[in-house]
Amino acid sequence: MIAAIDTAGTLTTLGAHLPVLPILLPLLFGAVLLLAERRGIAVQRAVSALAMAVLTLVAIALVRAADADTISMYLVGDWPARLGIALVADRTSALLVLTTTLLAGACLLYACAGWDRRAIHFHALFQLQLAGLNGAFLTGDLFNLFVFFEVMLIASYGLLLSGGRGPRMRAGLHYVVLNITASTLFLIALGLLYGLLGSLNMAELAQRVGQADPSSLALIRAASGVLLVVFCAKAALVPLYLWLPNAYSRAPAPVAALFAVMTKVGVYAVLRVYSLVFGSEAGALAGWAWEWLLPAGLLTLVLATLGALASKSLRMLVAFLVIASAATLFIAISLNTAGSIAAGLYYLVHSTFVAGALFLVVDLIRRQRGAIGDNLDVAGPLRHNAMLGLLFATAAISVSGMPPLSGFLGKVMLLDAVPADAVAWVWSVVLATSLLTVVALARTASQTFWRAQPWPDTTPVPAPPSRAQVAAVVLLLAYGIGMTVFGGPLMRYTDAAAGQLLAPADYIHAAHATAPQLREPSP
Amino acid sequence: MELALASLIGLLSAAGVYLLLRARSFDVILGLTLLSYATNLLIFSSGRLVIGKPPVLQVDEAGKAIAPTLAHYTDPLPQALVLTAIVIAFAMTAVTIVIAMRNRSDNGSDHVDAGGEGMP
Amino acid sequence: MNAALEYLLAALLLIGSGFVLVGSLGLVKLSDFFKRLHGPTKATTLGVGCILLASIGYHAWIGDGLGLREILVTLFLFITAPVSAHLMSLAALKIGLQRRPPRPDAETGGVSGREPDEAGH
Amino acid sequence: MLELLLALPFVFAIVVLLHRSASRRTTAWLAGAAPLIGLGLLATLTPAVLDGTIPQSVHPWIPQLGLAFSLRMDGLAWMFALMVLAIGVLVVMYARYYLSAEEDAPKFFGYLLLFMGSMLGMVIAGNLLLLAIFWELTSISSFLLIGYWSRQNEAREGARMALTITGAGGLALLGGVILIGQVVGSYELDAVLAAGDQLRADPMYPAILALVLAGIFTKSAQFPFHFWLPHAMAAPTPVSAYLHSATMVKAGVFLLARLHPALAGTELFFYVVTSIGAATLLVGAWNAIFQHDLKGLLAYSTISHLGLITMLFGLSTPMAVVAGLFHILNHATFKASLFMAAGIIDHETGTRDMRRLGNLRRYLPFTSTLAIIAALAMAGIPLLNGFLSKEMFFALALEIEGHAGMRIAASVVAFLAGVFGVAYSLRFVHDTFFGDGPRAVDREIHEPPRFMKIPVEVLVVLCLAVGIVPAWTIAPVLATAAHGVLGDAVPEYSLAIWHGINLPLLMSFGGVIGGALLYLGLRRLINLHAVARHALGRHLFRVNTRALLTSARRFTFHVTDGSLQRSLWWVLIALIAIAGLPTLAALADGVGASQPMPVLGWAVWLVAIAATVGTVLLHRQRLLALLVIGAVGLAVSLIFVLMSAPDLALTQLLVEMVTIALMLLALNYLPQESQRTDDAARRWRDGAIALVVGAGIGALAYAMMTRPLDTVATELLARSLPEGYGRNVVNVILVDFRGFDTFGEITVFGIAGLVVHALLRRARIAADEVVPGVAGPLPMPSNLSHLLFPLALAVSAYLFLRGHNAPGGGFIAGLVLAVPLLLQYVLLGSQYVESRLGFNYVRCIGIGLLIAAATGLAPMLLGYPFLTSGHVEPQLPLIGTVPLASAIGFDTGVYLVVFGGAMLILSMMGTVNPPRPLVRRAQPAPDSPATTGEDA
Amino acid sequence: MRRLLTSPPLSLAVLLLWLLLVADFSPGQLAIGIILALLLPWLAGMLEPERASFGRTIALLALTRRVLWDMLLSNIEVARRILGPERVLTPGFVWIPLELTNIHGITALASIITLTPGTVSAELTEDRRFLLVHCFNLKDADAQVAEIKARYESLLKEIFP
Amino acid sequence: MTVIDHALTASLYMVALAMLFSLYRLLAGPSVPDRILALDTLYINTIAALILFGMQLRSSIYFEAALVIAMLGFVGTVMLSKYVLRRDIVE
Ligand code: NA
Ligand code: NA
Repeated sequence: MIAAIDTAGTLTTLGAHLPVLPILLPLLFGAVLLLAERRGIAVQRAVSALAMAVLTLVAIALVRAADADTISMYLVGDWPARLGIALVADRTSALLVLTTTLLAGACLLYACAGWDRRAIHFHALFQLQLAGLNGAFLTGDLFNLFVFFEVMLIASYGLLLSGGRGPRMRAGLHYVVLNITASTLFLIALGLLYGLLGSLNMAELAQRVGQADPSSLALIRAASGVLLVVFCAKAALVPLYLWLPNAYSRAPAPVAALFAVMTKVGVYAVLRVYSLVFGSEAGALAGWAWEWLLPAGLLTLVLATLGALASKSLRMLVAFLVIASAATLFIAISLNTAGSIAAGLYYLVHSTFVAGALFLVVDLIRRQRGAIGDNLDVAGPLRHNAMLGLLFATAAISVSGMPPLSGFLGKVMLLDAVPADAVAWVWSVVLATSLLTVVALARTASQTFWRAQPWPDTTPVPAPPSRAQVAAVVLLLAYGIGMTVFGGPLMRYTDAAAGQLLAPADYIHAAHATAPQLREPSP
Repeated sequence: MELALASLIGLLSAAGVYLLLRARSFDVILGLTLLSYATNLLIFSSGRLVIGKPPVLQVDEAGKAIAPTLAHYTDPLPQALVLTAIVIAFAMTAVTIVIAMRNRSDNGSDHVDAGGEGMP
Repeated sequence: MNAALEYLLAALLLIGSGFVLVGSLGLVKLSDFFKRLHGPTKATTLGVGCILLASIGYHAWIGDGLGLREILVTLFLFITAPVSAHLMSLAALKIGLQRRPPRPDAETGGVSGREPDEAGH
Repeated sequence: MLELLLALPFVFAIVVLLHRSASRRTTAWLAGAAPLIGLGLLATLTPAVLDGTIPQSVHPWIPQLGLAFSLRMDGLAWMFALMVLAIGVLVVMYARYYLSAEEDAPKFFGYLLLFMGSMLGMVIAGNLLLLAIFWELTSISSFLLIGYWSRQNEAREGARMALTITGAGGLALLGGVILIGQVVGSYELDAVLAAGDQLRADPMYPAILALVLAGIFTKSAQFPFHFWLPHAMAAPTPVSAYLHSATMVKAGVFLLARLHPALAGTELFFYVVTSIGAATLLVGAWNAIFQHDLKGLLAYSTISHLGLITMLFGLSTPMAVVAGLFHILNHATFKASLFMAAGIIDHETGTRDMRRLGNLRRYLPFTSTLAIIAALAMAGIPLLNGFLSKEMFFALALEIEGHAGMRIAASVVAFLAGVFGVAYSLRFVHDTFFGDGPRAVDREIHEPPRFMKIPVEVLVVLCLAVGIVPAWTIAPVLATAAHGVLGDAVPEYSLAIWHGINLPLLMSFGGVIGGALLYLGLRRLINLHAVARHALGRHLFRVNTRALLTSARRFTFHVTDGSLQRSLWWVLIALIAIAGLPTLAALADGVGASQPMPVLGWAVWLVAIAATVGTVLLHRQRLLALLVIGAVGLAVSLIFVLMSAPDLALTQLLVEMVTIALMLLALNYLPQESQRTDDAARRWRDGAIALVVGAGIGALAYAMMTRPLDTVATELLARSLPEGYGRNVVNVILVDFRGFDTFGEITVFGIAGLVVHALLRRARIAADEVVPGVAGPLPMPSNLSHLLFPLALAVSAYLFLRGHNAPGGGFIAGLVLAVPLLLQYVLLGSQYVESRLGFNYVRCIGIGLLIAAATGLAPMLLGYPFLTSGHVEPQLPLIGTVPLASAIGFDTGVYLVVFGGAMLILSMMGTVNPPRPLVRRAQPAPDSPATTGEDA
Repeated sequence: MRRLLTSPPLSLAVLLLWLLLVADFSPGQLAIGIILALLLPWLAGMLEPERASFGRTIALLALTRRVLWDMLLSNIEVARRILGPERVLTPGFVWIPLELTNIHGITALASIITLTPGTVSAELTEDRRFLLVHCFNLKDADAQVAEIKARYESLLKEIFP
Repeated sequence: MTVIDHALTASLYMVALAMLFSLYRLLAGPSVPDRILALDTLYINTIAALILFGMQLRSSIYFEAALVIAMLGFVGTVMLSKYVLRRDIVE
């Protein structure tokens, strides 16, 4: 049966399918890339580039649609949300999809400078990883979230380890075992929650938590506590952050840069689940998680900053900065006010771009330092000092929250949003760690750029950074600058996103009100 | 029945955790396997324990469909979840095993921290 | 007829389970590997065969119709059991649980078998 | 206009930095053009400002935050802008000759312009947040400038020190600014300056004051944060002249003036600011006497003068504000010229050490004259500008009202500072220009190029002009600035040189005498040149920084020691911490009763329990552990069977087989036994935590299972057949209700195949131990399995096609296809199988994913959501009606991916290449470059 | 035809298997069964190391009957011995010299030996001239060898010449 | 309860006992082939248990599981034995 479809019809159709496309497109392109592997790297790059371009358009469209203040539910398989799997594109998920896509574009560009030749299946794995990430952001079903976590993780194992050896393999083993352990706990929590509440759809769960029998509350709390541990482990919150520095610092640069968004998935999951399922509609369990998260976030921030100070290598430094940014996010969301969540979302996007940029620029530096690589304890030569210095300085200023870049705005938004009763602690920690970050970065810059020595005659000169590599860094930094210049509109968006998150009733209503096209909502 | 299954889940978890905390990659893999058994049983048990009522719709002797309710069939959803979980756990096990092989080959030991020079 | 069938089925069941039990009992009772090998690979196989026959009859008896599918289970067991037994005895010989007797044509200098006393576990 | 003015330095900075190949002359001209044009623009604005109107421009930026790009040129801003631009021109001119040919001039001028722009932005910012932004930018750009000679340790350290201290202050200031914004409801300066009473009355006022003052004091090098400034002298001299005398260090006192209407006027403000200023004044002046480095002396002198200005603002009276502003201008002129002179001396003699200098009036008569005049201004000698503001300062100290103690203390401090000021000025003049000739200077000393002297000349002329005819020179500037701070509250004041003989004059006079005596006395008594003073501030800074780094390292490496066990341990601890209490509470809430279990169940239970314990006990003998864990897997499948889950049982069984295959394949490359590396205590500890976690999970499971349940299952069961077209509800869930999960799941499976492929394709791994013997197929078993193979394929097809209505489905069928094929690999060898049956498993995965996706995409073309299922019953000839659910297409994808993934994994693991014989290592050394080299 | 029907017995087996499995003799299932019966042996044939050649297939029936009967009888024997005292057992190995050369015949013989109680075929020499058999209760080695050769190998030689 | 039900129950007891016997050998060893044999037997015991269980429930829904074990249960045995023989199970 062939249906006649006119152009306009197709377009509206595509619009209706918007929430599924960020998952579907990378999956399809990933499969196509697998089949295209025999045709050489040029074809793969072309397909990848096409995939990224299409995905970027889709992500932009998704954000624009979400900005119309509707929570779009997409009923996969045309089943009502409680029976099947619903995808949910609200402001927050759309923003994260766009962030991921933009970051990924730059990472891909960087990888196309050569790493993609060395790592078997790179392009396919990269697309599949995007599918996993976008799926995790868009799904409205807790078990489906687990599945997309796994898609994302297993693809990340491939990206991390393909083409690697030695210490990277050990780091990979740790990363994998830790994540599997976390996933196991995830499943335990899911089993318990289903067994207690009888659903996996988040909106349905939210409603059922609110109506739960008082004698079940302790059990539900235990189950969701297990879940919280899982998400915090992914987000590298204290004391679950120990795995991250080694894994991230060992990853190939474009992959590490993409990983900048992986901790954010954990943060997002906490934000989504604990603002919706255990949000204001949750009755006796409303908001119980936040009291754990604020001190943990503060402590993580301190420890991560100390780690940054302690780092002996550039990549380790950046890895700790990633933890610090996730910790800052936790602080923001656990304050659980509209302002702080809005600030958190802004900071999330900022820190994703800047961490990505840092991983890439640090890789460029490492390659231009000859045998010393990214060792921070010794001074060595450095080629292309001026350009790399400029890139590093921009990223460092942004990541440390120095003005005028996005990090500063994010920090101000956060500080401004801290409720009066938490000001003393949060401000002291945030400001003090900012200073320590500045100290760490100044030390790094001084060691790397200012103490650079002449290139030794005995060693061959490394190839200069390719245009694609530099362009990737510039692109990510430009996103940050864009976030600074257009901070107003962006913050209007994150404000509205925070409003959506704090009103779970709307979400629940959307889940109920979205009826299947073909089927009856209930038999 | 519930007590037996719960005790088994508990024992499997404990054994899995204990092996997970050993320092050798193969022990860790065994631990993960045991943990995944525990997990699968736990998810499975969230549909409650019912003997002899598999969720495959049947007709009775008269050829009439048996009413599709929980009185005649067990909850199918946890089973579907466990299936997915088994498959994913298998995929993860495969990857872990291969990484363990590579780790041993690259770093000269199957200690999970082999080749570690601490933190760079 | 029905009663007779029922008793027949019951007998088949008990014989089958008896063989299964005896096969496993051999595992516990007998003292070395090659002796133990005999029990499960045959007694158990046959026992399962009997049970399957009982099952076919039983399902026919209770009105599910004559499902001959269970024959397939027996068939597969008969195909696979020798493979298992053969490989297990190869493994046992390999690690020296028993020594092979000398090959009858060993003195003729024909193609010799594997060394009987390869170090094992 | 304001935007243009602000943009100029930044634009020119970019131009300069981008044209690195331009000649030094061009670069300097470009750099000078920015402040010159800026001065022109400023001139066009001047009439309006002098009239008392405030040119403003506001661009919205982040309205939610109250951050606007608003610029505002009141009198104070105008005065500072004038200073920044005018001295900027002179510094650029000076630097053009100061920098040697091999220095990177574009970088220098670029950074200088960045600084100039930041400074300009700070002074004309009309929004406090914007001001804070530019404030920090001055810190960043000064970091770059101080570290300009980055090869020198002192430069790097000085830069870091300055950044750390002023950065810390900047953060504090940011905090203060946000608090101000929260109190006032706006960051706009107009609003903030008008809300002084509200601010002072607010309970947050002390916190605001503390934070803002922390910013001010660090930036303006107030005691005890002053120590960074002398170390910033590692910067090139033009930088010192610009930043560390005229502009950046004035940012602090600028802010003091800027926020004067909003924050000043309380006791707290008075005491804190006055005393810090006083302390700084004394400490700076006293220390200046003992410096041997010209720039060091000037730096401490600067600290002292900044203290003086701070103290004036602390006094808070309108007159004190006027005096403060006046001294800012005066100090800028004489100190900049002194720095430039010091730079010339350094340039010509190669040293700035006063112990090696002397008698330079012979060699550099003109420069000497200029420097001596400027030094006298610094000492506060009449007819020079320094005298005027110092005189005002003395008068104000003597006139403090209402605080008798403060009045006396302030007056004493002022007098002492006067004495010290004269003493160090004398030392500067005497040790440099008089006495014995320069020692150990190995070059011919001559006057610098003409254009290098011009800036000094201009500044010294200014000192004289202001000192002699203030009313004709400085008066309008000062009046404008004062109006900018005080508005209509500007007091009556006189800038005359002569006010008759009064106490301030006597104090000045006494100060000169006292200073001279002090200098001579010190020379006579203790030989100034022999005094070696340790910089306590730097020492403390170093010690603290080092301690911070060491402890950070010790702590970090102790905690994150790269141990997997520790990471896992913490996960468990977190788990117990967060779920422990609720679990106990749940148990306390009561649990339900258990159902009875059939005998088979108990047998299976026993098998599972015993085999689990056996696995733990045997885990170090790996093959045995593998065998025993196989029984656990079998028992788990049996449990699924017993508990009404045939699909699960099948899946578990098949996965079990493949898992055993995987583990056996891997075990070939791993040690056969686990060496024991942990001690008994550790095992007990781990055992204990394992038991706690296990007990907890078991308890939760039990509590959950014995609770009533209300699920969506009834609806799933009811809608499975009519809408999902399948009787096997589990399969309908897998391919229809929750087909999206399955899609993700097969993606995971396919990716696992790809990851294994990627990890093993080029890897060369040595087997743990090679067992002797002949390779080759085992004839008898392979023959039987060959008989089995087509039958197994048929069963696979059966399970696949029937899966929607009976146990089975794509996943199970895929594995039933893979396991017999695996058996062929085992019995026939991989080479044989792959040469005969050339599957490309990677393609198989790709095609499977595409088929699954395509099935889901088809309904989208009709306008339905992804994966919406359909159902047709076509009539086929001979065969009749064939019921076809679209789910079968999806399941085909599943089938292919599972088969491809499983086979890819197994075949890759089965065909690992051994290491090349030549590079074979018996014991791979973990630290040899060959193994640790982490891929280029 | 030869290319279409690589192995008629196997094809027949697949068809039978299919029909038994689906328990449905409708034309549709028959069609699927025939397709599979043609396709699967062909697929499997690609892996076949040595092609089977059949002689007097009618002997198969006799052999099957004999084997089934032997199994039943001697299973009882083994069960009795397992239940009885162990010390009366005299286990041992014997080498059986093979006259069969067709690997399929050897396989069948080895399988039968294993399936019939009291004996397990333990090893086949690489030259396929001897089969090592473990006997549960070996009294007279030569008699045992002779019995095996007479009861099974002779018939197998007819089936797999 | 009819005769056959009693027989079924008795059979289930016997098979359960058989499973425990196999379990004993699996845990006690002593040699690796012994344990392989025990696991193999356990698989075959399982088939019996499945069929009996299906009879008890008057359901043929467990047939597929029994079929798959009968067809592929020996694969584990083959691989484990091959491992003992050659270490490299896929050559
Ligand atoms: Na498993
Ligand atoms: Na191999």
